[in-house]
Amino acid sequence: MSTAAPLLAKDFKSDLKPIWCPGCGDFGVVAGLYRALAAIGRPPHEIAFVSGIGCSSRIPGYTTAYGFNTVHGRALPIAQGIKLARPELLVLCAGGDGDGFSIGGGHVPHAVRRNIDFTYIVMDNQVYGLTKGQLSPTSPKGLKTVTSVFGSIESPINPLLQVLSYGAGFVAQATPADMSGMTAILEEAIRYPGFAYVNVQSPCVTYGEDENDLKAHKTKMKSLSKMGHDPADYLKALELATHYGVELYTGVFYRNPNPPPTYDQQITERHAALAAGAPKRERVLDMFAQKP
Amino acid sequence: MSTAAPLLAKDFKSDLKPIWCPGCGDFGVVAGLYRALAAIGRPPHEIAFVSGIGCSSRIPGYTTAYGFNTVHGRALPIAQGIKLARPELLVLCAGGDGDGFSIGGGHVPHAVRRNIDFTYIVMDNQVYGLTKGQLSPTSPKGLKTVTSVFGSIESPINPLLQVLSYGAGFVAQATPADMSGMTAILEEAIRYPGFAYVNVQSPCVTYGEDENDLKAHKTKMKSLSKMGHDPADYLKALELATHYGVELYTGVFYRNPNPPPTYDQQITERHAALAAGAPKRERVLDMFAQKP
Amino acid sequence: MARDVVIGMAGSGGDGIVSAGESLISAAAAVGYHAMMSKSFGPQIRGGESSCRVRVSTHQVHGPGDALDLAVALNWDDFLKFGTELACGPASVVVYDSNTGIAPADIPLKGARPAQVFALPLTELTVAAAGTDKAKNSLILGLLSGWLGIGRDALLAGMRKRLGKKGPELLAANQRAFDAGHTCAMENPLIRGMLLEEPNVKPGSMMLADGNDMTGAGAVFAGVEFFGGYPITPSTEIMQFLGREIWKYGGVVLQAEDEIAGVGAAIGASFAGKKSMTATSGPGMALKTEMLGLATIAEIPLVLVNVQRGGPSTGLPTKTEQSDLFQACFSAHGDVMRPVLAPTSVGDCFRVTIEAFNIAEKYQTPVIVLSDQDIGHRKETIAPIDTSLFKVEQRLAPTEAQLENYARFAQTEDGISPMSKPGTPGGAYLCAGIEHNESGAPAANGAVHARMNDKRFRKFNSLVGRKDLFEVVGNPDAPLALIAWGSLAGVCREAQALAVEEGLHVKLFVPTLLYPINEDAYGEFLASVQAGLVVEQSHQGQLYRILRMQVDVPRGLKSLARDGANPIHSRDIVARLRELSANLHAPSSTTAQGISA
Amino acid sequence: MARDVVIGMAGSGGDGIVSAGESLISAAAAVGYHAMMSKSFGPQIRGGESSCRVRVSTHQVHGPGDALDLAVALNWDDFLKFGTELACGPASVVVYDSNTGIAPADIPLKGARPAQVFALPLTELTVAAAGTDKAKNSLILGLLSGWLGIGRDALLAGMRKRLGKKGPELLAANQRAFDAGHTCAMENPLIRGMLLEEPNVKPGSMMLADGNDMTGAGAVFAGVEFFGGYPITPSTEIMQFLGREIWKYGGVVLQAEDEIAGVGAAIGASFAGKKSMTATSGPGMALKTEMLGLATIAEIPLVLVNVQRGGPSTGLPTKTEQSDLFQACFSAHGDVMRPVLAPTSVGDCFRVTIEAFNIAEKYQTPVIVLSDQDIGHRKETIAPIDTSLFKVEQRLAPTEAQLENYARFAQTEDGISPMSKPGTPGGAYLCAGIEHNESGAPAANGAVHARMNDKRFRKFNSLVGRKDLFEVVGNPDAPLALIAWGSLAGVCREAQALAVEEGLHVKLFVPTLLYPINEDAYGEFLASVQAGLVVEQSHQGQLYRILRMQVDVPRGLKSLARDGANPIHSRDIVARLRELSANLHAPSSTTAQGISA
Ligand SMILES: Cc1ncc(C[n+]2csc(CCOP(=O)(O)OP(=O)(O)O)c2C)c(N)n1
Ligand SMILES: Cc1ncc(C[n+]2csc(CCOP(=O)(O)OP(=O)(O)O)c2C)c(N)n1
Ligand code: SF4
Ligand code: SF4
Ligand SMILES: [Mg+2]
Ligand SMILES: [Mg+2]
Repeated sequence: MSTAAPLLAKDFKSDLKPIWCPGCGDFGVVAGLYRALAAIGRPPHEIAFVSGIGCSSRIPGYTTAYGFNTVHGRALPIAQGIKLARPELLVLCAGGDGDGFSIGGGHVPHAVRRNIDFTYIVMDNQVYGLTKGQLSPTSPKGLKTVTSVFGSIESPINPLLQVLSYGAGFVAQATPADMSGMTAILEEAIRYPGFAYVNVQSPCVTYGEDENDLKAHKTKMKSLSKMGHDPADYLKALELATHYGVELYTGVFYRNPNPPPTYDQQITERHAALAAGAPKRERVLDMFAQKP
Repeated sequence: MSTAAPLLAKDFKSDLKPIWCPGCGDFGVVAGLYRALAAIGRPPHEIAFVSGIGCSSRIPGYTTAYGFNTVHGRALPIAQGIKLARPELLVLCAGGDGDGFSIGGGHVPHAVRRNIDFTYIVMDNQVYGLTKGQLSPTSPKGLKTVTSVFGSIESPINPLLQVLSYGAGFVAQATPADMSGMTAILEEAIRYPGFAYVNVQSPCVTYGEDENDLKAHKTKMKSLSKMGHDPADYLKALELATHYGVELYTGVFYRNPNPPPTYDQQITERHAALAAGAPKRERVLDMFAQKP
Repeated sequence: MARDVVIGMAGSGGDGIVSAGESLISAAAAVGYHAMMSKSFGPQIRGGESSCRVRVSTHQVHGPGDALDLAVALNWDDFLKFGTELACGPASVVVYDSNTGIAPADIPLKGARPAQVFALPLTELTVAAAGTDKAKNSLILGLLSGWLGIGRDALLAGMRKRLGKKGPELLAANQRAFDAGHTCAMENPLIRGMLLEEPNVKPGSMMLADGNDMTGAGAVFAGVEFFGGYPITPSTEIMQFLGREIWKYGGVVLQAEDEIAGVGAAIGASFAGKKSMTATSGPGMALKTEMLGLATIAEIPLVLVNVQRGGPSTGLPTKTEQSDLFQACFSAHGDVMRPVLAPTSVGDCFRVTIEAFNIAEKYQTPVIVLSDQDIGHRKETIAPIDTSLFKVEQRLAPTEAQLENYARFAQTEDGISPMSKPGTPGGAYLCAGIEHNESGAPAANGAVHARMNDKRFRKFNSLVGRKDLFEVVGNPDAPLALIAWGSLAGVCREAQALAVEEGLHVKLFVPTLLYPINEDAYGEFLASVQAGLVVEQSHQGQLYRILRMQVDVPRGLKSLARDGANPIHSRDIVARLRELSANLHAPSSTTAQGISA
Repeated sequence: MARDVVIGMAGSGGDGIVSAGESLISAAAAVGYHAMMSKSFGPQIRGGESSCRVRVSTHQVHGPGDALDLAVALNWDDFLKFGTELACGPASVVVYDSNTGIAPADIPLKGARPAQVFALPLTELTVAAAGTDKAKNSLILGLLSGWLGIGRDALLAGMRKRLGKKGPELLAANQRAFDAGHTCAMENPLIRGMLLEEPNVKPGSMMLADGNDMTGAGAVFAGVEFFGGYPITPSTEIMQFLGREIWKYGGVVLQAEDEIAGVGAAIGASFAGKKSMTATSGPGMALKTEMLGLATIAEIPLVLVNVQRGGPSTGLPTKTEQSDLFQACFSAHGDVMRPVLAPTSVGDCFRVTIEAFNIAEKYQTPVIVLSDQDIGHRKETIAPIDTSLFKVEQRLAPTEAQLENYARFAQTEDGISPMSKPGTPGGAYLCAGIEHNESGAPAANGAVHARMNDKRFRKFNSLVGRKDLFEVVGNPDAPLALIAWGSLAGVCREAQALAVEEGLHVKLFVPTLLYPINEDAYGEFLASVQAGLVVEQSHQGQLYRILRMQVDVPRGLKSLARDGANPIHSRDIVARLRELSANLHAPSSTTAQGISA
């Protein structure tokens, strides 16, 4: 389905000027995504890119794909509807830690278990950026913010462990401080045939980590592949994921070596099986006939 | 706070006649709960019992506690509000697999990470009972129901693994087929100082397993303690939990050997620390005075 | 001979009273009668009390009827639990099981004394004939067959379908019970003849369905390709129907994790270019409202069916009410206009659902269909429908030229902008819930906002004026008026006919489009009105209030509203009309909301 | 000498234009002026354009004022992005940085030519005085000090607070910039004197706050013990305020995972016996409606504040609108009546929040407070409030005798039943969203439903009749009327005063209780009305529609509604009133919704 001329990163960049703060990690994420999409080679108009609400959720507007900047926390259901309706499209979904794991947290297990073939990218900055610095579900315990002036008294969630426990076939983590690593992970995630999750550590330089911390990612991060982790080892992936918030692992935690059929594939099979027996839509009332 | 005369199971039984189907597993659950509460010894009026909507969610009405039969999927937030407002109450929360892990699934990780001291009991029957037999999030793949006449094409969620991945301090499973085992687990869960989760395999004899299957639980179940499982071993608990839907383990998967302070305790400490500096409520406007 | 008989029966869960009703209506339909059947249950899932109400007639029936002609009580406890749902009157014939030990003079019916009371040994006769008391419902069918004259063959056909799988012995036993019932009927003649006149419809030409199935069928006809929803009584059967049918047409039904996800997936599918739908009831609708706002501002076609039940909150989950009209029209933040339609009968669900899809696609808007538990769950016979009369609309796509420099939300004269779908080269745009300019770029400023709000309201101008979305029954100049919607429209249709029969000058207005309000249509209808009633099944009378918002309502037009699960009988309405008529002046000072000073 | 000056300033994020405004209003307040300040920003979180509008006056101000008296543009791009929010008129004085290179004759203002235009070397002067261009805002403060006559000391006090931490050098540099600005003002006198008259309030007696903080303060005063919510612009500051304050009083603020959980926790806490609250804006309110229905049927006290922003959907998240009134009144399935209140100024947020708690507790009901972004975010001076005049109500608890045989939902004459709280022996009951009888047992049948609906509506009878929940300004017999609510009420107060000044016979109605409607109060007010306007910031004019639902509205009363983020000026309203006045007849045919035929 890809077009003849090779696509370049800039083909995926839209005319809208990002209104992110200077230095925001999300600039890196969108840049990496342009490259990953160019490598994949599907033209922008065959891509549907869905997000919720948040600074990070502005990302679809900065691409040339069909973008859908929906409402807070609901990107996943909408992305699923798109993919189920049009399995031939390349579907991407993205948003923030709050969008995905606070208000939207109830949709994640179900998006995962359905195993619909699309990629979900969370720009995890451990804070609510757009609404100006409140606690997010990944904020560390004790953090003082405008909504926790005496320090937070709740433990953060662990997005990696959660998504693994939901049974996702592809789970990875990246940071825009490592642009080539992140780009490679995004590409691999998009190519994975099934639901794929990428947690991107994308700092909020205004309310969270400052710009230097972002640069420090490069020194703090530990590459899972260099550590010798076998991404086919699910139990090990669970164990490594428990270190979220302590260690900055990058790379693939888990990739199902035998990807099961996706929901969209199963639908297509069902359609093939049932199409034959169908009356015309115009004759739908026939079933109600009451013969003596 | 308990009253002088020892409490009996029947002191917790209300006058409302359960409208569950004859043979429904939930009869066993409420009976076990009466016993566990009698053992604990808090009088019924010091208990607040919250549920959502579903057959299982009718349970508070069959007890003499302050019951709150709320709306579908929202028992957990309401239970948390009660406990935070009145930490001295014994708070229980209960409902079905659909109530808890479908529509209510977004509240679970947050109830867990806050570690508020109450017990959540899910009567997991792998089906929607009250609405007459649709798929539930724990229904096995392939199941045919009124909403999946050609068979379900999505994998079930794993409630045990989920709640463990959320960081719950107490996670157990029980079946009313083993009344004394279940009663002991419920009692232990209620006594655990922090958020406690009990998954009860409570069959729906009308739309799910039939009554004989319930009896068969007794032969199929494998006691974790008899298997030698150490409930302090979190990683092992994760591994065992991955067998949900295949094996019927009963007992405690995980009990945090060093329960961290609960949210309600931390609140109480904060109150003590801040009360001294407070002006009277009547003087709240003083802070806005604009002195030259 | 009778033309119209209303039968009500109640027993406990195991008595099979509802399947007796099902057999009766199937048989009646098959031989050419018009019929309607509604069921009612206690709160239990299994066991507990259950009842049904079947009306059989030689002419089209529009409502469940008033007091019962024939009441069958397998036991009084269960029967009485249904209260006014199984109201008896002075003309009723009552049959009950003599094993209740209650003397005919002591039956615990409040109010009017029935015309005739039979204490029959129903259980005893069944055991004697069938060797088991499990065949009581077949005995009752036999009784009804005898009294109503609906043939043995037709009735046994249904029974065979139901019991065939359970083996020939059981079937034979039930047939014996049936015959015993028939004999019993012959031995116990009614003082009011209920033997039905011959039907005047060709046998085998009638359809039989309930409202939820007809809604599903309408959706299939209109081309639904995606359904996302979450089970909730009394709407679930729509999802279940489509779950059986939609796959055959390449469509998808998603049972989502909750109502928000259900409507969200439907919005996604519609954005992707497919005709999409969701269905729910009040509580689910409450959860969907944020998403509906998104569909409004992002101009995404969507059909939402709300099969209303009693509220507020969990309320009365299995009982009918018309109290979600405010919610349908106004549950949105910001300025929102979205069409609300209501079917008035089972058959009408088909038409209204098709209409809803057409409006959704044409105007790129969410459309709400307000069905109700009564219509959704009751079965009705439906005369053949000429489906070739229904148009199916498609949404407006951009032309090649428009794609040159595509502006998704382009200002057009009628406010409707061509909508591209993913996959179309040149058609990519940012779809968003935030205010945006014509090209879709976020632009949260006052000037853009005013312009886009105007567009989003203006586009409905041509819808509001449609004359085919309401019906006036009776003499358009009549001074007395009824206005009714949804399941109450049928009751009012019968009330209007009865009232005219007794000489009252009454007309009836039935809107399919409840909102936005067609001011001209109401204005014309109300011009001659001096008094009347807006008849609704709710506490507040919500349509009455909404009419006042938009239309100059004559002061003589009042609200007749009754809380859900309390039936409104056509005869009660006629009685009210009679009073209004008696107080009528000369038809001079018909008036309005206000007069310019 | 001037009594009232409106200043508007715009620049880009780093220019500190908003903190200049903050210093100005603090200084003005401290020395005894009345003042109001609103801020406005572009969509960026950091950087981007920002602006503020400060009004300083010797008398109480009720609105942000009309066209600017003094406009300060650090650059034209940013200034113009605010459009009508910073409208200039023929009397405006405009100051801008001459480094923009634009000649005074060419400034890009649309419409009226300003009275005086200064192109001043603002950046150059700042650099010369302070050695950095980062002190431009101090230079501007100096300019304003010179022109308005607000003292150096007062202005420098604010600056010191702001910059003190950054070291003495920076502070000194900014003081030099201030002085340079002051000198510059002296060298460039205004053709329209803006030197303020002496304030007539004792220095140091004024409070200064924004609406969200005053809402939080009202809640603390009323005894709030639990807040559950989720951040959303423009309401978040209420949660943030309580997050600082509530703990001191043994209360709890829970930042929940979403809006449903936030209101759910608050309902739980209220069930447990604590005064509870949540706050949100339109999208969050949409999510909370199912829970509100639960609070209605389960009769649980709850205060919900909706600080309105532009809709639908994400809409205009940072701009004001009054378009959530339909949502507040009607977003519920089933028949629901819940009080809706609106504050009309920053100070009024205190009163209305206390009132909301009192009503919630007394009537055991959710109460909605409709604030708006304008009031929520703007700062105002507030004259001292005598808090001893406010009563604080507690919910009705059962007596010992009532606990003997406790019925939570007992029928009482006024419909209010004593509510027990967990921990009370004998007080245990089942609280439920399903319809229930007096004792709380589920009872989903028509008779119980009708009775309980009646109770739930009847209990508001005494609320609806309260005369202290609306205000009539002006001659009660005037033939011209304004009706306004929320932030528009202040604008209309000024319009009414202006109109009366020029001889128009205008009165104003300001309801605190928007719903349910006090029919008598409106009826009395409207009796003499021949023409008028219901002034609202929305597309549809929602209060106007709701009034028509319930009240006989004279035909001459029209809706004046403008979409959000488009200011309505008091002078425009006066112009409309002038027209209406010109068309007035003799005060004969004042009329109504309908006249009995
Ligand atoms: C229903 C609803 N609730 C709340 C909001 C306000 N809101 C917008 S974005 C956001 C959180 C943003 O945090 P996150 O998702 O982590 O994204 P970030 O800005 O950090 O990238 C919130 C609370 C909203 N728009 N809608
Ligand atoms: C908002 C809302 N959506 C849907 C429903 C309908 N509903 C009631 S209970 C239920 C599911 C019941 O399943 P489960 O929670 O597993 O409980 P069970 O009956 O099996 O014990 C549903 C879908 C509702 N009452 N409210
Ligand atoms: S507020 Fe934070 S997350 Fe948002 S754009 Fe700025 S730096 Fe990025
Ligand atoms: S339907 Fe199932 S879950 Fe519900 S009461 Fe009956 S057996 Fe129990
Ligand atoms: Mg974030
Ligand atoms: Mg279940």
